[in-house]
Amino acid sequence: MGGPMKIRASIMDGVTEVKVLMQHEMETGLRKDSEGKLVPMWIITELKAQHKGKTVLEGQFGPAVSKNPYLVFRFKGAAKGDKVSFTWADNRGDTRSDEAEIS
Amino acid sequence: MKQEMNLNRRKALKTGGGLGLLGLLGAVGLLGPGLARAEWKKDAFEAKTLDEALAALGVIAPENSAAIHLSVPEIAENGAVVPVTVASSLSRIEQISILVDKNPNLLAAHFVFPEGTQGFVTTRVKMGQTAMVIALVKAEGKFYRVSKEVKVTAGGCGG
Amino acid sequence: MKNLIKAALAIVLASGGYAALAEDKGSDEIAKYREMISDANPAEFDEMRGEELWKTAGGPKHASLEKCDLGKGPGVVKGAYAELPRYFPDTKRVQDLESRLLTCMTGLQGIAEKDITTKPFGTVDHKPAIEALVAYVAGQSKGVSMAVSVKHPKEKEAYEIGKRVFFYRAGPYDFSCATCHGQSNLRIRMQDLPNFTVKKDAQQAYVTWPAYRVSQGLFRSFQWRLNDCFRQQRFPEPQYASEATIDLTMFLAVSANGAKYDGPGLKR
Amino acid sequence: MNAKWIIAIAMALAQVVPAQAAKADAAPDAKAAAIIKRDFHDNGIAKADRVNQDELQALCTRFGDNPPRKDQERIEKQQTQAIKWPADGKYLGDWKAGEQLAQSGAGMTWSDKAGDPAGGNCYNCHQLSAKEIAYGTIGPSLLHFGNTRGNTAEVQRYVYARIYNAKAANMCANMPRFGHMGILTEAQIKDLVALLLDPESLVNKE
Repeated sequence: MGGPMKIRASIMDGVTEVKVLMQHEMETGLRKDSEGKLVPMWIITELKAQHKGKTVLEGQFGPAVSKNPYLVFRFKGAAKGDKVSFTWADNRGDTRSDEAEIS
Repeated sequence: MKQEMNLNRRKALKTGGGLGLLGLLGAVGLLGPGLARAEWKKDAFEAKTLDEALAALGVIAPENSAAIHLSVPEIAENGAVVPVTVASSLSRIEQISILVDKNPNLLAAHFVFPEGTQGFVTTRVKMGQTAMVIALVKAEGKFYRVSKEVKVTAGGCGG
Repeated sequence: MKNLIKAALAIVLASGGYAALAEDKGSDEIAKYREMISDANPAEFDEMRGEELWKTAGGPKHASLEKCDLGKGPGVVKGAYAELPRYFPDTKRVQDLESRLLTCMTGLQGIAEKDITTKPFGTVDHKPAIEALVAYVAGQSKGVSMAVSVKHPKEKEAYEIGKRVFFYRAGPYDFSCATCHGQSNLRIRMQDLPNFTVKKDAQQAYVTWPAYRVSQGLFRSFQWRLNDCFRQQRFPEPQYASEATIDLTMFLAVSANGAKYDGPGLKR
Repeated sequence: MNAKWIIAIAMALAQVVPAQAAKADAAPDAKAAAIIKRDFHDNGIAKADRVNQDELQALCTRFGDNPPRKDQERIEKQQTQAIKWPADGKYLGDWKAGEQLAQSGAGMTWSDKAGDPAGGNCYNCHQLSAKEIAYGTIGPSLLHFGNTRGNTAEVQRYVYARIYNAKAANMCANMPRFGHMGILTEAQIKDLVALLLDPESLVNKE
């Protein structure tokens, strides 16, 4: 299971900005280990952010997203104190969900 | 503020344990309709040329647009982390894709924006060498494209 | 005549200024790049892990590190890093953070020293506890002014020896630390080099280590920073938490006194 | 000169003076040397004995890179005499190979393997070609070096010597002694001479 994310969400003029920092190796599948063997690809492939059961962002990553991926997005319709949840899934079937309160 | 962050950390660590089961459920497709349904765009992510990537993403005749703003550093001190922001004043952005023209696989990330979510995204990508970063935007059914060069430099002593 | 000199001077100044501007463009872009990536620092994950390790019972003695004395009394973590290295009466020597953590981990938790010092630096598959602990303890001094003492004779001596380690030229390249870090406004490739003989530079550099290194995707302790400098200096490897590196750290930390600690940092 | 300047200069001097004054103290010098010899160990090709100083390193360390004139003249003469000149009397190699060497910062670290080709580390410290924007400034800019110096046999010999042993001309220079210390081979040094002097080289062409 993946490690926890850091999620910060803040609202200004009706727009909620969500900043998510994920913990993931994002192994490209192109790197060789010390013995010269290719390290298999291991990446987050899918992402989803939700607010009150409604999806506010969906995304997909390829191997070129940096290790410990970082994402910022903005949506309307939330209020201070609401919660935003964020979930990722990787190509090994692992997944992780965390949530944060909008400040 | 710091206090609060620490509390959140503790909480994140604690709830982490409980997600083991959820993790398993997710793996068999029970997590929720969104993640299980949205197929990873394998063809697009494995595309080796821009034409292949555009075709796999279903992009037709993208136009250049001044309404798309792509923010990248002119020089990246390290190719492992290149910050990319795509923003647009166009109404009803549906999708944003970020590509790097000289990477082995061009497509780095692809985002879908439901109604109410703004046409804005920041993320960080890897670049093997100096190359063009390309943002593809779909708004009201039409495709737009903007690109900028990022110089990836050798850093440090290099030994 | 006077006007002529003035005019000549103006030309010299103008051309010098222009050269400086042209040269700065690259550095400005690097500064912009750093600003763009400064938004989120993965070192926070290491701090989180370190806090958990600090508070969780471990080792053969099943003890946590909450009784570890980092110099401000048992269990006091807040502000401790800003006063390290320092003299510890119980071990009768000057210790930096890594060496003090070793004392606590071996003493309180009963872990064998070689189990910690054989592979003390992280890789993709190996995440040593001591590095996460370094991240946690250092992070708890964020915003605290550096106040490293040289009042104790042993502290003073460590500072003096550290300074000599800094200026010691050896190895196939004839380098000392000062070869790259003893003059102002120089860079290697595009990276500005802090001049540790000037307070402002020393402060800026010291207070942003330890740090998450984006090129390696790993959190790096100060001991790692020194080791990698010695590696590039073409020196042999310094022993982990040895007097040579503790004293060198003392010299650098004292040079940074007065500045607010601002780590763990985020580096290239 | 106004008061502000005087204060600034006084402050700058105050920062320099204690460092120099402390250097004269012999007790910590001896202790520091003993600690360095004890605390550094072998790792791969980087053996512990690398911390043992030769006379040049010891004198430069002891005198803060500003040795007495007498020592300087003696050591520079000794270093000059130790230069091994190419047996074939030729100095100019392949500038393209030289550019590759100049780009590489590899060689002689404990993470390099025995027999791995060493780099010249040139761009780490010098500007060389207009094309490479990531260059260091520890050494002077060498952009258009050949255009300004020419490409005579005499200049070639001078450049060969500077790369082979920069300390022959300036005892406590920052630049490594690439030939003298066995960092680069004769052929590699010739490639670097060509990079600097060949009219077709990147250094001179653009």
